[in-house]
Amino acid sequence: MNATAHIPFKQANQEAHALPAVHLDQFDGPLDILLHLIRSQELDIFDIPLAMITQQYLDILETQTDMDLEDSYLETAGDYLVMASTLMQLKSRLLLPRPEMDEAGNAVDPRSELAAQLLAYEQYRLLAEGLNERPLMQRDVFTRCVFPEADDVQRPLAQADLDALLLAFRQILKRRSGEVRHQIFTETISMREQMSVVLQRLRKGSLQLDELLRDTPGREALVTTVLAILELWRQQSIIVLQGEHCTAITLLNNDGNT
Amino acid sequence: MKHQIEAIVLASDEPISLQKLRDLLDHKLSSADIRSALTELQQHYQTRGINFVAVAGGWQFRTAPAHAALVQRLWQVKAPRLSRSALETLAIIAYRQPITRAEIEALRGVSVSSQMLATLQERGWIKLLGRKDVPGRPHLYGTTKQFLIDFSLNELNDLPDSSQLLDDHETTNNANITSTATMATQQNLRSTHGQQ
Amino acid sequence: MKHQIEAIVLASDEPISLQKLRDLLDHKLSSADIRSALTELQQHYQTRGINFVAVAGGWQFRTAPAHAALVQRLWQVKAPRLSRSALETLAIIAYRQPITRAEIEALRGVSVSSQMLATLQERGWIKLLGRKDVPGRPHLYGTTKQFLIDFSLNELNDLPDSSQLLDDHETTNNANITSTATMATQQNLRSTHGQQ
Repeated sequence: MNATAHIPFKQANQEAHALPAVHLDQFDGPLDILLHLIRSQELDIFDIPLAMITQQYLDILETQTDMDLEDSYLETAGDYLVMASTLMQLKSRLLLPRPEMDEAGNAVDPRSELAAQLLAYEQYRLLAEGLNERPLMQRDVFTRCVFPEADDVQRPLAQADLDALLLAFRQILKRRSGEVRHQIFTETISMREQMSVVLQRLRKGSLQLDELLRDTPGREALVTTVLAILELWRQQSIIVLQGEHCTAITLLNNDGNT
Repeated sequence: MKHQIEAIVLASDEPISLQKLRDLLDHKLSSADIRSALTELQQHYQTRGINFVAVAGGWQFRTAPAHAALVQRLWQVKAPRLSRSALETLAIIAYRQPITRAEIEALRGVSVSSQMLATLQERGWIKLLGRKDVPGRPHLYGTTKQFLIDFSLNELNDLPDSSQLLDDHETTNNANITSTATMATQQNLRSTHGQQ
Repeated sequence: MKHQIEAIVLASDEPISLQKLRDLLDHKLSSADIRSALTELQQHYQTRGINFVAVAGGWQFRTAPAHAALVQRLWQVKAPRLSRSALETLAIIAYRQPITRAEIEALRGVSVSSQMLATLQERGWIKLLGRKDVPGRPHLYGTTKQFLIDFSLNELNDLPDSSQLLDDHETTNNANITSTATMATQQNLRSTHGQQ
């Protein structure tokens, strides 16, 4: 579908460029879209045709509304709308009969701030690409990862680093649940809700922690559930028992009967 | 090809065998070709500060014995760090013990070499806890008292909560609840523990 | 001496600085001697499968980038992909540190999720430098030594010079403000770094 087919050109002297259809998730934010529009039509960034750009920008946003919206879009939808209103505000300021003046009495182009913002953004985008092209550890380059022994050198004892240990474990968890993680993030699971779920399930009798966590999908839900259990425990609504080190943990309702 | 071998051998976390090299490199290479490249490398590095040596069924870069004292001095100033793969293995054992090697491998998503487990065992951080009652009766691994001492832990429950995955600034609004809860947990754990 | 340096650099976990090398080697050696040995080594390894490179203010052996695919096959891992937004955020932090989240958002024109900052922190590339003395006392972010190591940078000043690029475009009336601000930033960068 061609997103730009029906753009009403308010400025007759603007030459119409056929823009290829784009999808919102190709972009990294409103500035990214504006830059795309400006650069792909070879427009002057210091003399942005606001009416045209605003319309094209809104068209891109509109094409998304019918579609199954991406999570990433929902998260940042506000940012896109803020830009839309900024564009419209600039457009209206341009229509004022008297130009705005700065303290020195020079005419101010309301668009200059936007132009500066776009340029700065474009700069960082380039720098980010430059960063990505550098030899990256574990992707392009690797170092040794065992102690290089020599016959006469006594093997040194490695140093213990608890933070490193935790980080390593987190990375494993992340690697394993990386796929689920993304979906879960859109619906925030409230700890309150999870607390009542836990209580509900304990009403039928005691449960082991593993049982309770086994069918909890995704990292976020898992963490929320664990937090919910801790909170219930703190409130003394439940009892937590562990027989021995590293054995199963049992949870009970603390309703006074148990 | 010599350069490819250099890269593989440097990056590998264990001595790398001729067979492994063949698998990784172009299959059309004959063992004889690879072997002669290895010999050339061995000779090239013989006179340098790092040597290319055959050990335990594979090839490895090592510091030249002549500089042993120097290397020793470096390590006195700063003890070497555990490799990433060793850390991951140790972390899984610490958090998920008792655990079999196959289970560790499933979690890590890569194979765990016997040498790695041996290194951790030698370091005194892990030990065999027995065998798991499943077909094949595989060994079960766990951490040792030395592990607790070296990592300044009183007991295993002092291991940092892996649910701290929720990063500190992610939960500003939950922060209070969380920290109180965590404190409560630690107290409870201790008291539960004391009763044993 | 070249060979002694090779041995030390291979044995060290981290890139090893000229100063450390001097401490370990014979004290009578001048920095100039060591420096010229380092240059020789760099040249020697330039054309081999392992390179001798300057990163994060020190020296390290690394596999040559040309063999990346091969080493990935050895590790059975796919190359980690960095999202564009993560890279942009990282670039902004690298160039503008110390910087708050709100300032990053202003530059990117889009909100920066806590998850993204947490991911960058977990990879060890960014860290909290403190809090900004403005209402709300927001966190200030900056890059780490690990960032330099992982992106093969010797120091932050090795990043392509952005101030020049920016000044070229920036309108004349802003020029003064911008350049002062940039200078301040770069000074901050230096001092931040010295503290590491």
